[in-house]
Amino acid sequence: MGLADALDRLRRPFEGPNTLGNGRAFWVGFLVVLVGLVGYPIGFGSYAASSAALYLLYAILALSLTVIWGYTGILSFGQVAFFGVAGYSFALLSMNLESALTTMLALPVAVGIAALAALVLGYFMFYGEVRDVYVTILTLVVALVLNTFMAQTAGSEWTVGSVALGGFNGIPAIPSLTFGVGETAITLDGAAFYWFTLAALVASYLGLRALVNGRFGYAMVATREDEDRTEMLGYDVRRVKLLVFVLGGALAGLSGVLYATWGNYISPSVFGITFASIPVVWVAVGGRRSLLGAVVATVVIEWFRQQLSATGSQYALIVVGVVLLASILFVPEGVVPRLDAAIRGARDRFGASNDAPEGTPE
Amino acid sequence: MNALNLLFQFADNFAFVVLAAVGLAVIFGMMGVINLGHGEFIMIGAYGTTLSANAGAPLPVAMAIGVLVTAVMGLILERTIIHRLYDRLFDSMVATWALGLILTQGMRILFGNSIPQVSTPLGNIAYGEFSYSTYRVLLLPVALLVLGGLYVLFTRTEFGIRARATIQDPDTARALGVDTDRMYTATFVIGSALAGLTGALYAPTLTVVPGMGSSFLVEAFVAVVVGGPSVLLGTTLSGGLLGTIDAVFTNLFGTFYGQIAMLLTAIVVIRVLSDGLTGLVETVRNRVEGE
Amino acid sequence: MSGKRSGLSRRSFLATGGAIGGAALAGCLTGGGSGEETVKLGIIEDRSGNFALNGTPKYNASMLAIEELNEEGGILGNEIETFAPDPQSDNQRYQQLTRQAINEENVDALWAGYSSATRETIRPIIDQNEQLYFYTTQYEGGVCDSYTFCMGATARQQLGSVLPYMVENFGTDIYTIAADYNFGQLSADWVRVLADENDANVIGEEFIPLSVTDFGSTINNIQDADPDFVMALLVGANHTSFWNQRTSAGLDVPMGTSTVMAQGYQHKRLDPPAMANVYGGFNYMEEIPTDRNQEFVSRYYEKFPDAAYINEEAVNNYFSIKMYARAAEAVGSTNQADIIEELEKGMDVSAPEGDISLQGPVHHMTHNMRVFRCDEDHTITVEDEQQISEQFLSETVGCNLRENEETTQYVPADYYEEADATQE
Amino acid sequence: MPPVLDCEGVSAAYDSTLVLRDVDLTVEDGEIVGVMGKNGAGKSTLMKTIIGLLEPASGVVRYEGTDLAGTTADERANAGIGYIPQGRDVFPDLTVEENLLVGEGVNRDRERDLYDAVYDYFPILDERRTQKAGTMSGGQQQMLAIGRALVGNPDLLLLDEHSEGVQPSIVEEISENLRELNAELGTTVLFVEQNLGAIQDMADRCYAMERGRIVDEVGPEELQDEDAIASYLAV
Repeated sequence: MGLADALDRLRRPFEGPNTLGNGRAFWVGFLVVLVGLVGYPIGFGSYAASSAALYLLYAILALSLTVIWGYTGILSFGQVAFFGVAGYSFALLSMNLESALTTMLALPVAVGIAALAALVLGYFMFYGEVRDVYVTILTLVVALVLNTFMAQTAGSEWTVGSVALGGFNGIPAIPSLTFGVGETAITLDGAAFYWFTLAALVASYLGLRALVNGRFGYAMVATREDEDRTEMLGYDVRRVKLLVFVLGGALAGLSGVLYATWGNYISPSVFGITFASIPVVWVAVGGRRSLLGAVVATVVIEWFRQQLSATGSQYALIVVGVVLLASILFVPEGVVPRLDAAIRGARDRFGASNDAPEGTPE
Repeated sequence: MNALNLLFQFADNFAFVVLAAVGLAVIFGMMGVINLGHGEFIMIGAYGTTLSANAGAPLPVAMAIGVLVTAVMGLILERTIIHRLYDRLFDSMVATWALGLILTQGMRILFGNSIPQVSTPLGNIAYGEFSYSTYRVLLLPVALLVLGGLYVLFTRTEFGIRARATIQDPDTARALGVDTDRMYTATFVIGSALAGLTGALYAPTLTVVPGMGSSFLVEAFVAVVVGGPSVLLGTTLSGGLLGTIDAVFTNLFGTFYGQIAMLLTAIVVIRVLSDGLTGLVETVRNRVEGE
Repeated sequence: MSGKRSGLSRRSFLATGGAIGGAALAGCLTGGGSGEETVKLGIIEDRSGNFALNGTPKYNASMLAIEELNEEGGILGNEIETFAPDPQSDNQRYQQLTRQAINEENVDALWAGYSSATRETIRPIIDQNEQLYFYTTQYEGGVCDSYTFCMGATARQQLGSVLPYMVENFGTDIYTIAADYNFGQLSADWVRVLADENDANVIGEEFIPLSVTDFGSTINNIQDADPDFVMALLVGANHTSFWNQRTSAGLDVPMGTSTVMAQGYQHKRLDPPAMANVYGGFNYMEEIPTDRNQEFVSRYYEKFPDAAYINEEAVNNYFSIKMYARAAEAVGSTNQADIIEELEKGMDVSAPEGDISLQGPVHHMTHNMRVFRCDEDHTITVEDEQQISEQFLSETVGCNLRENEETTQYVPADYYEEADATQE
Repeated sequence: MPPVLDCEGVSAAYDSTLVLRDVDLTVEDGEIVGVMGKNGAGKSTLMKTIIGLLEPASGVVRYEGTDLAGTTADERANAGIGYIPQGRDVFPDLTVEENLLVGEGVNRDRERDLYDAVYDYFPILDERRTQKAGTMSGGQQQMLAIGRALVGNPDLLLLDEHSEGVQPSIVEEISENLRELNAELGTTVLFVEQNLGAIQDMADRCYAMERGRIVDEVGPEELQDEDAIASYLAV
């Protein structure tokens, strides 16, 4: 039992009322799925791994929105702004200083730039008393400004160092992530990139679980539920919102860097209204108050969209629209929380005596 | 720079901003629903107009049909989908986004990638070596007429007053005998009809294709944000401000700078005036009245 | 409806029969094994989203070419299979689908993409996988890539046919309006280079963001500059609004173009006289009056009775698929390196536009370029016709893919003073 | 003739918390009946249940003998019930005049509007016709809320704590006006209140409410005995 106790202690920081999936059964399932995901490239090859890597890196973007929107109640329609800023920053840094060492450095620097952008915008909004839905529209407008601006940088005067911004065409041939120097350098592509992305996603997921179930997490949820009351309880609501916004910006930035290296390419369309809407869709469908929901919904929706597109059917986009509408109308709390409730319900009915202690939150 | 050029370009831009935004502003300002399918509603209005004109209807009749079609579509969508989402702002955004997707692709499947376009009526106004499309210039008085009409509707008619009461406090309004469901439906239909009108008015001068809605979206959102909560005053003021900025910057530095200047204005206005231009006007008015 | 359907199934039955016969024959000739080889072509063209208008004819023409080949017994006796998804005008999806086509579907050759942005998005994947790739849109030019064959006319070819004609007929003062992105910028560079070569001047230039739909100020600017003609290098649905607006504003300067009509068939979609006095330099328009073309046009509409137009790109897909088939037959396999080597020898092609030829060392076509005029009633007439070869890579840059492996795109600014906007 | 209002075994809940339990209550034509109780006793919930903003979990509400089950708040208002919500629930961005106009939805079958009477009772509303309601004082807003429910000449007036946040002199004035109105027009009034003075000034008789139940009925004589009723109101 010593091992089980140790494991129980290990999972404690990641559990609490703010996340789904508490209890031993969940973590056993989590480990099984994780092992399956780690083994996926071995079973299905490097092409399958590289397609799956795209969905996993998108899931990080979805997590960034979940923590801002679902847990703190601020709908940022412009998460893609930080995603794109980091992607462009990474491209400019790594291409200007092309060596293995620099892509190692460019990753954290680009994420830092995204976080900084979030800090500036967040300060601007939350300390400027921009409220509610106006935050949503303002973040969208910021993304659209970047879209308009970057799309016009086709001329040769728009060159940063040796790299042309490329306007509407974007920047091609962005180097892949490389770790190490010289002979020993490892370039992350195919399965290796997949594993790196998976590790980043799992780390983000667990980190956010610990965050939202900790003291700061309660402040976030309290802010979402009632700003005035939270303020009266002695929290600096503006600071809470700003910190969460910066964290979200950094995560979106991480996702953006991974995106730029996945396809070795970035273009202004990442700032466009279509791409800006997609994270909102993932999170709304998955269940905006569930980290797991965001991840699952992102992977499933993107896989589904890709499959539909590969059929070449003209009804593909209509099917996507109808599925989204249906999920909003019939599963308003999100698909994953609904499933969670269904599983609990079934367990209560059939197997309550077996593992009742595990189902209940502490 | 020619002063008449600038004047006409301002008229053109003002009309575009106002007409792009007004349907969105009514639905957002009165009901708190952000209609991400707004551009597609405009597209439906343009399709209704162009298809009717191609079938032989005179242009004004075709435009009326375009408005009607969009209004009816708004009615159906409100009764089936939107009315379930009134207290769920964010879900309504996802739902309207999905509707936009369906409408765009649906029109593509039904009518192909393009339909034969109608030409712009009314010729041009020539002055010196310059000339300007009469139709485009006339959109300014039309935009003003629309704003005036809405002003009368929402402040001078029983319907408008009840609708505003419903927005401010739906429970109390209901307890005073207002059928609030009908108010919401009617407001949504009016917003849809306005989007349809925009589509109808621009059908002879823009390219009518399934994806055309996106070209209105940026201006519409920017105008709503800059305008602030009061629908009519806000839309008028932001039309004026953004129209001027666009005309001046486009003339001085080119189209790209016109667009960027507009977007930056939006950001600055939001930062400085959290309630948009309406908020500014209210503050000034209160200060004047206070003295 | 039912009659048509049975006709189709009979045809596909015949095609299958032919394929089996051909396969048996191929098996005899090459001696076992290879008869079971399949031929799979990737056709990734937009049928929804922003570029559906341009992509749909490309898809249709590809299907027509493949159906015709299959009726004649396929390639190397094998019926041609296709992987034909809809990338929905989304470049990120193009990347995914290109990877899928190469790594999972194992296509033998790939046709993909309308815009230059799309091509540049997927070219790294193409090059990494050494995938034989045909890009068929008319484009800015300069791509010198060992795995990419650019089948469309380049800006220099298109503008090289229409610009001298305009100078000769209307005068030497040119005003350029161009889409503000890579293609438009480079095309405007070419206008400057060609103006210089033809002793003309560019007296004004304006780049218009792709999102712009309102051309009031642009029209005023043109009137202010008072040029002899305008070069209109506009792109996309939003820019199509320009034509109605210039007509209703009464701007009647003649206009030359390399982009409109042949791609987006504006003369069919807009009410006359929106496109009156527009002159385009293209390798193809559906209206080319030759018997060969008219016969092709009727085959196309027989298969796609509801289709809107056959654009320039569609025809490029059509002839290049046929060209690929001939190269594969000549090599005797679908080995991509061998086929590339075969194509690099050059090839004469009988295309709907006329007899043209592949310039092997640069992977581009010598096109039969025509100047088309659109009149008040939107009737298209051919004003001028000449063979124009790809010159920038072959003569100015000195690209030779037969000898050197390369994956570069060259730009005119590095070779012509006139093209370098930063010099002004 | 049936009573104007008749509640029988009415229970109501927010989410799943029962707030009203088995309430029986009758109001005869022309009466002014009070319901007194402390904060949180369920008084406002009772009003909302009667007007139809809240569906009862069980029980029957009858208006002039008809069961109201299944009718919405606006239909009840149209049928002649005028509701005055708690606090300053006027429409703040509408002018005084516009607020009154919304009140025309009450009692659709009336023979005449009562604008004259309203302006007569509350002259301040006449003076401030074009002023935005949100900019007026608490007492004025309360008058407006009452006037708004009155213009349609309702048969039954539901009044939810008109004394709250209003200075005593104005409460008195309002109470007086309502009595006068009741005498002149015969309007039946049901009001809930925790202000002793207001109850004594207005009510013909009164119910006492505690934790969602009616615990007592107080007749006209007992109403004058401050100590007797204060026990129901003590905090």
